[in-house]
Amino acid sequence: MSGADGLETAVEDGCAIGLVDAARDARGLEQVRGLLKASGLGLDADVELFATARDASGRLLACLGLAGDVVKCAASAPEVRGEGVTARLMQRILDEASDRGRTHLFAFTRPGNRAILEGLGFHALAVTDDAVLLENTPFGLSSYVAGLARLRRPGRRIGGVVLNANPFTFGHRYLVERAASECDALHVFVVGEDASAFDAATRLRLVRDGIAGLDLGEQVVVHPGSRYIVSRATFPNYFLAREDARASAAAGLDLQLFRTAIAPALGITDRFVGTEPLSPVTAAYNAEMRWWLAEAPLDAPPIAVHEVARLEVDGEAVSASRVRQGLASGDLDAVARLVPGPTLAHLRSLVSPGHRR
Amino acid sequence: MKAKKSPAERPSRSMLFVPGSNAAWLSTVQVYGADYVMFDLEDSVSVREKDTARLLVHEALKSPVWAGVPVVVRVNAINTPFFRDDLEAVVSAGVAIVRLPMVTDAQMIRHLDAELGVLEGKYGSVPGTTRILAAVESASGVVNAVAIATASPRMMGIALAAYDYAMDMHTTHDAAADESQLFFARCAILHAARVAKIHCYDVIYADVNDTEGFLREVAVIKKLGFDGKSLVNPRQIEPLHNAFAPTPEEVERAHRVVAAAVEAEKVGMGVVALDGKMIDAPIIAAAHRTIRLAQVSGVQVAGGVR
Amino acid sequence: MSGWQGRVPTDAVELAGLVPFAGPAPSTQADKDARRARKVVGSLTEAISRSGLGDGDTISFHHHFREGDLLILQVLAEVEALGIRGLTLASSSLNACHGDVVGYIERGVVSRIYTSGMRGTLAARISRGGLLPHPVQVHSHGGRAALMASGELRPKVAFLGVSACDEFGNANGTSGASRCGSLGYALVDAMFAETVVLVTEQVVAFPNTPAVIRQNRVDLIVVVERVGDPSRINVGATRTTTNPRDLLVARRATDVVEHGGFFVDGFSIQTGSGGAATAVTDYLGERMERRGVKAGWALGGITGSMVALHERGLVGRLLDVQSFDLVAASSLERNPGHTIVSASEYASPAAKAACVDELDVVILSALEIDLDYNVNVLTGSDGLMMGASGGHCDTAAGAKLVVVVAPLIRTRIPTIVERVTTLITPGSNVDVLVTDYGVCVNPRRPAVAERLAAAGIKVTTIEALFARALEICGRPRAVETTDEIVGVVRYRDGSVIDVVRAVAS
Amino acid sequence: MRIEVDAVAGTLESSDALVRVSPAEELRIEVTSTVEAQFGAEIRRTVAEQLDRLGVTEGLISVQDKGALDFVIRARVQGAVLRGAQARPDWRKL
Repeated sequence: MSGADGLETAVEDGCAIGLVDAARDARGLEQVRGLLKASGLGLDADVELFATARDASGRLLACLGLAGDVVKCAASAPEVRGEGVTARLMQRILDEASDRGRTHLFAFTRPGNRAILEGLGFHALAVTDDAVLLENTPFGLSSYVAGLARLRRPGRRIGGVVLNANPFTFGHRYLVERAASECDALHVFVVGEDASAFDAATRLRLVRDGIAGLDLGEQVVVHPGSRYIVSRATFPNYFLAREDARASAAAGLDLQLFRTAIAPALGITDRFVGTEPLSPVTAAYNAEMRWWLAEAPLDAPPIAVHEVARLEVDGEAVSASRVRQGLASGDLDAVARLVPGPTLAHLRSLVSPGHRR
Repeated sequence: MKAKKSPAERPSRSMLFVPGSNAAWLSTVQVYGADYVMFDLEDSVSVREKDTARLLVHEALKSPVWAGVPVVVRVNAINTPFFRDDLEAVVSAGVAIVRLPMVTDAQMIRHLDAELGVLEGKYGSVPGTTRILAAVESASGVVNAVAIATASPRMMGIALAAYDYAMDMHTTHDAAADESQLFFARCAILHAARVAKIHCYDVIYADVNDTEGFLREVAVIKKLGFDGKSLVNPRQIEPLHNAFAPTPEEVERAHRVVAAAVEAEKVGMGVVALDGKMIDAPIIAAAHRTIRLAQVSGVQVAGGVR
Repeated sequence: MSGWQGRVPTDAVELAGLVPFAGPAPSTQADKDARRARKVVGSLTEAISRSGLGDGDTISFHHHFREGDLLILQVLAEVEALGIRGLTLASSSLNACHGDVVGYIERGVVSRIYTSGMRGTLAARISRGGLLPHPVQVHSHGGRAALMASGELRPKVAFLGVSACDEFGNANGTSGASRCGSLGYALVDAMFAETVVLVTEQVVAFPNTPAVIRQNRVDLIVVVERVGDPSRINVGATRTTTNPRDLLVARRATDVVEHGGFFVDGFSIQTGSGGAATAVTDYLGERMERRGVKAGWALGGITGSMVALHERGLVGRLLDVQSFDLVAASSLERNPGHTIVSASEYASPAAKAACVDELDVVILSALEIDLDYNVNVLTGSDGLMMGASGGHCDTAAGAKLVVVVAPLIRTRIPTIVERVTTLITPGSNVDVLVTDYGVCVNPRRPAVAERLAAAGIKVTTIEALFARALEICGRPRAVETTDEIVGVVRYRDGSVIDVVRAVAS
Repeated sequence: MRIEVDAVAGTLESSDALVRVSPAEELRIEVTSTVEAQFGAEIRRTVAEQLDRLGVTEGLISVQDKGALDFVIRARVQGAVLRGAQARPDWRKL
């Protein structure tokens, strides 16, 4: 650098840090959309707010978004790429998240930003060619995995199933039954995000109660969902219902976590999944599952993937969306043929007077 | 027991404000040569960070970074839920001076005095050594300035804060435009300070980049007789100190006055004369002040660093 | 018959050993295309092929675009495509923008490096060892010219990026789009390289005068889209700093310059770049006006601040080896008193005269300075290379008053240490250290200390400042290294003054 | 002192440190620092000493240091622990 010197002194970056509330600041949001677009990124619908850096004239130079507990949609103008501004944006996001009671955060970004985020206290959980998922604690995943390990079941062949169960149907029960019949033990994970028609606690209860009827006892363990399995953090597109290039990258992160962290903790050797004729996002997820769990060269043993054909009733596959449609049209008799007793009882309580939705 | 040096012996032109929540500033600003550094727990610290700023200031006061430097801490006002905790945090760390904002009457100072006494006892400081700087920011504070300034032997200074005062007076404060709306308040606290024989500090000048406006205001308050000014950025220190520095001619004359006085005393003369003019005690005192100021300003008679 | 045959006797004793005229060479002057084709080639690949570059040769570059250099990586890509390996990369300096050189080292394209300094991932990777088969030779700017003069460093091909040149290769850094200003470092390459390839963005009409690199040194010319990004010559530091710590150090340094004994009419000075150095220049202007003192000349990397002093009549001449910003680059064009010096004229100990030897005052920086005033501007206290030798030891050797400015502490890392991690400039050449915590004077310079004290400048000792730093920071653990030597530090005379060892992981 | 809830103190700015605590049945401490090579051991000692002084025997403690001086690290550890324990400081013991 300098002729006689060898040193340069950092100068103040001169940026002003502010906020754009995605729900209220339409103009600010448009500017953010423009900046993201210039960086080849889209604006995710679930981002609640953006921390922004502007120059003295008010021009938007950089942004960083917060969606629930996920930091994402980071972009900056070419002239400001650097750690200083990102650090200030992140500090603002941490403060805003903390005000909302969120201290444990994830970050979803391009692999190129990994080093900067690691410098800001984040730790990488999974990396694909297009995306990296990080969390802002060194203990998050390791604590979760340690907790899981305590629920290990003995056996040689250990199965895993992930259900949203929105709500739990005979179709889900059939999948669990089939999987259990092929394994010494089965771990069932119920998606934990409250982004579905039925809240997470209800879905978990209906799964537990519905499976109890199968009398499989200790052989099946039903786990509440976590941030590390089919969550807004690991698999945002599942919840954004979006079909863009990121669908694959996001599923890769989720599946990588399953294979490298969750499965080893429980000794899972086989993953079971229903065939998916209806939801394109879930179908894409299934398609990628085989690659990431069974084939990808990862530092964890491969997991066999089994697609189980859907149970059919009245000549049509049983699905949760079919149940919801029946519920919406008030046809409880049709619904009764699709769901186990505990689910039906819950649905009846919803349509009884005073609970009509 | 920790003993503290009396603040009256030190120059007090500049009092640099530092947010008590800012770790980098608390780690570095001692180098800028402000006569006093003031850690702020009040306005510059968000409610969210009051607790952590208190801890940071407490640890800073005890750290080797600030060892031997008399630090001022601005606590939150008496009627806030933060006041008691602030005070305990800083007295337990041996703070030299507590700046109390929003002082409206002498009773507040007596209350603070009593609280300090209790805490000094609890934490083993020499009783009575924690000094008080009162900031008046309202009409009643200005009107009660003399009572406030003389309310406690702990009082080391009185300061004016313009923003709230201007609002209380149904006007606004825009230093760059005009300073007439502060004229009465400045005179009032100055008189109070001189009656109480304590320091008197002027308001902050918020626009760091407006050196010209800053110096204009400094010229006004220097002429009025202020000891110094509260500052919001280290870059304001040097211009302020330069403005307060006596000229080489003033220093030279001061030395001659003092020499004449010493000579007169030596020969037992009751009356001192210089260049045929009588010199009385106030002139001699002023000459001593000029020499002290010159010493801290780095001014030398033979034209050294200015 | 053309009338020239038969005029010269074939057997005259007087002509023994002389060659008789055999007719004029075929003229290219009439054919525009042929004239152009003498030097201008279609691509970098063609230029490399025609240069005869082969395995194990040395290629050289200048770093006038600093962080905006786009040439080195372009050339390495072409060289690799041609299958050439084992090259010595000799750039006058390397920057953070050259991180991708790591890949070329890993793939065997580059196996030796000569440079003034390194930073970023390239520097970090080399510092950790196991990457480069031979240690990096770290030289000063003057030392580079001396290494070329001695023949140790003799580029087979110099690739010199310029914004514009004519078809014969007359080039300067002040015409065309991507102007870098001075071409002082490149001049040495043009002088000593076996083959000189100008890589330009534009071929302009002959003659492109005033030429800095002259046609008689240029072999080949190739046009590329971009050679460099001048906006990154001085990334982020073009405006005057508002950092109060820089300003504080700068004000103290200015006091030292004013009272250090050389602040008299006609004095000469070099200040360097960066926040504090620029501020020194600004403050110095005020002092010069107040005291009625004018500088005869300023040397080195020239900044916009120095140009301002020149244009205000406070500095007579600017001798510019490297333009630190676009203001300086454009001043070369409009100010006749602002001229270019080559790295050799600037600082080479092997030159018949170097400007540094006439220098009165230099302001220098330091990553570390030890209790003996030895200075390190190359490695951080974590042992990783992150700076550049630059003209540090050259100017320190020549100047009469050498002032090192540095913050005492950089985010908990003390600048003063017991023993510098890497020695670049020997302490016997350093006179004063100015920090934000105080000023101290090398005990070898009692006269300077006396002058400063007499002017009322508070002077402390380096030991006191060191103690204060330790009190504030704690004592840093010494860096752990392996036996592998990753860098050889050459003093300006070519001797080895220190080595850099790989940082233990 | 027992850490009851997740809590954070400090910032990621230069010369500061961000300390994060979470309840747990064991004590785990993770430190990353920009000055790891020079001060890693000293920072760990300071963190452990502060936790000891605050009587913290279990919890997940992560410290992201940006070149903070010792007093800053102390204050940030105290801040995060007191917030996590929902407790008030004992100024005599700090």
